[in-house]
Amino acid sequence: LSGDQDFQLFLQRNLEFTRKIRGDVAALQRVVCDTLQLCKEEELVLVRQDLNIAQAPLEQCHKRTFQAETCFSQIRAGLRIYHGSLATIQALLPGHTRMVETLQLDMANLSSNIQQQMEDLGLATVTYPTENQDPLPTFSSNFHHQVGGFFILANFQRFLETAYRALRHLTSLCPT
Amino acid sequence: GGTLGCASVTVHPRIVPLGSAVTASCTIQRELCRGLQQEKVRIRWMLDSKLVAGSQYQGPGGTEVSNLTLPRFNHTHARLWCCVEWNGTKQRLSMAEIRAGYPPAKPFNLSCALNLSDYGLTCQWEQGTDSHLPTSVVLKYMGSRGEAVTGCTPRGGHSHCTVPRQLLHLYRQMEIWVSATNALGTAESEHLCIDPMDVAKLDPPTLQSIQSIPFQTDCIALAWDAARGTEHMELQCELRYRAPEDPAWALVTGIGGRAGTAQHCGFLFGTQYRFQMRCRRNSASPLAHWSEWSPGRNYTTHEKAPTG
Amino acid sequence: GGTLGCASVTVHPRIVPLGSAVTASCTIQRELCRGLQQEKVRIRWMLDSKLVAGSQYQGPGGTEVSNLTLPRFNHTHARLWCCVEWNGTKQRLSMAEIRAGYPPAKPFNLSCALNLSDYGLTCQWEQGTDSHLPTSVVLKYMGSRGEAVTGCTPRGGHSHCTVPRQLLHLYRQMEIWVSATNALGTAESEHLCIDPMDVAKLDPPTLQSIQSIPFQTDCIALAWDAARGTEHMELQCELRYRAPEDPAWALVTGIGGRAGTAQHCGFLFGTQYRFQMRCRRNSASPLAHWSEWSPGRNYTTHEKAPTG
Repeated sequence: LSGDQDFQLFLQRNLEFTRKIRGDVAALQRVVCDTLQLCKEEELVLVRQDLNIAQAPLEQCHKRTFQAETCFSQIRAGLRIYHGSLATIQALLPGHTRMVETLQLDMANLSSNIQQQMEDLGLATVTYPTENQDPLPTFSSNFHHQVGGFFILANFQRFLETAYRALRHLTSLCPT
Repeated sequence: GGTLGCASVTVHPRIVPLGSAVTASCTIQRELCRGLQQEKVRIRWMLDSKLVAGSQYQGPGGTEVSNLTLPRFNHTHARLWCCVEWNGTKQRLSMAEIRAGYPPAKPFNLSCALNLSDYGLTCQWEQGTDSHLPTSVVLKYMGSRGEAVTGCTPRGGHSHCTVPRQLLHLYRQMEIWVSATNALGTAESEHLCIDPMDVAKLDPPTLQSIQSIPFQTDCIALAWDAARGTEHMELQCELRYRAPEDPAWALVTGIGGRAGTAQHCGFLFGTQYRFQMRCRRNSASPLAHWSEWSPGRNYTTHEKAPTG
Repeated sequence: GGTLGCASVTVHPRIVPLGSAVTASCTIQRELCRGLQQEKVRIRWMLDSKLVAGSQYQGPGGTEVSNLTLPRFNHTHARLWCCVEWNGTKQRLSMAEIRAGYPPAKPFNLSCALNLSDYGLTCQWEQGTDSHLPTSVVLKYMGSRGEAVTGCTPRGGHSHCTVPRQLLHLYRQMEIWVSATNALGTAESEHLCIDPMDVAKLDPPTLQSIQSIPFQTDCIALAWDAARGTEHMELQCELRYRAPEDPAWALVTGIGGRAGTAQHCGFLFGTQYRFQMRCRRNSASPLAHWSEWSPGRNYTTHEKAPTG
């Protein structure tokens, strides 16, 4: 699976792409810190319990018995969840709409790059409808909305770190 | 206010004149704060990132309340955080934004000009001191039934905008002014009373030809064309001329009518002069705008013939 | 074409390859031409303002018809007038426009670069010889379902345009080409197969510091920063340096990774060198663009200590 030249090129490219997306998410986190003064998770532990913030499962990419197909599927499913959640951020940061839209474009591209690679590898894939119908979370106050946005980015950053380690793990499975 | 859940902050008022007092209160409903039940609730206030002291007491129904007074609030925009001490950290449980500033300053120096290519009326003004608050500025005029109508809204903080032709009533006096509104009040500029045509901004005329009038006079005759789109107007024009060594321009006023020709005397012989002309619509209004000066045109008067 | 009333001109074909034949026919329905009823109808042809001879005969239903053949039409754009002699004048009764030119030339030298500030993919190409005909030029790429999608349309005859980020698919091969179409045909450039990231155009790096490495070595250590927006990329950089009297630059290749520091030896002592650096994204693609050279930076190596 992973000795194949194309797969190697796929991995190299999309490792860089994931680094780019992580950089863009970090930039958004700096904006949230600068403009909303929400910077440290440890100061929001209690208020977080009042909110139900989407957190995409990625345990298939953790497991010792690592399975590319299920891990890839979970990465794609997670990208979709966070793609939808970013609309919450867009409403919070009206001055940074283009930044969020570019991030969403990158996420959609990464997801379909993974889908195409899975198809090339003959793995089963899911094709999501282009429009995301998942209902947006509602918040009881503007403050909760801001804290919700903060945690969506924090969770997404952790998600990306795990996905990145999974892709890197795949490169290490084979001689480059 | 903040959330109705575990903690809620109320601030009164939310938008205040700069330097005035602000009072706030934070109510913690312990039973709704997961993870806080056993703890002794110590409420802390933070204004942006600075700790400020409040006074805490037990409120009704087992709630903990802290009141805070900021005697002279001098931030234009700040966040007031209600926090509690928990596991050695300050947990931010609720927040309220406070803005401070001034009522809008009275816009001044309102002036308008009608653009003859699209007959849009562009007005500009000075905004005055910044109120530090979101302020909506609108150019208004008195509608035919005496009600205030919005002419145009300047884009992104500009202090000019253009009333489109469709909203204008040509050849009729209209009352126009600028209105600025924010949370602390409204201010209006002087009301201008103008007929849009009175403030028409003409393109400059074009000097077509300049000749010395023959038989040894010190006079010249010049022909000029008024700008396109002004054919139906009575114009009032001015000529200025100057020899290179002249300190200032000489001005000839009252060149009027549609004739497009004028004569003037008193020129030195064999001297190169530079001529420029400008026009405006002939109207009683002191607000009428002169066109720019036309592109300059040089002409050397003929030599004086040797006498005797 | 032409009016169906008194006279009508048909031309076939309306747009022809330059130098090929054109045939036209003009039909006059006398009863529909007021003022022409009694007259003997003499049809005259004019190509723009030149008289050309046709062959006239009586057509069906009392019509008069004249046919005309232009064996080698070499105007790129001309008007063919059908006239009749009347009262000593040539009356122009109908007209048809004819255009001539060539099928579009095959666009060539297609090259693209991705701008890292807005991630727009700007492609440019050479148009080739003018076809003299209205030609629509479009940059196309292969969509995910294998259909040709329009990426962008150059403005006003330019031979470059930018595919916006929204239409691009990063980190995946895309097939992109230029298509030119006019009435006489279509021509396509070579198809480029690129991952937009492979043609990213980076801003130059910045040389931060250059120092001689102490204890009498002929080596220097330099620190550089890659351009903003490239933090996530593997870079490949090159250094060039030169002493004022050196005829050419010396080149140090293969400076890689993210380190931002490099060492190089073989420098003369106490000599002023000028240093510049450039980088590109580390990719297999031969199309990858180097950044411009960084602004130059001078540095004088330390003197060699007197020995013994």
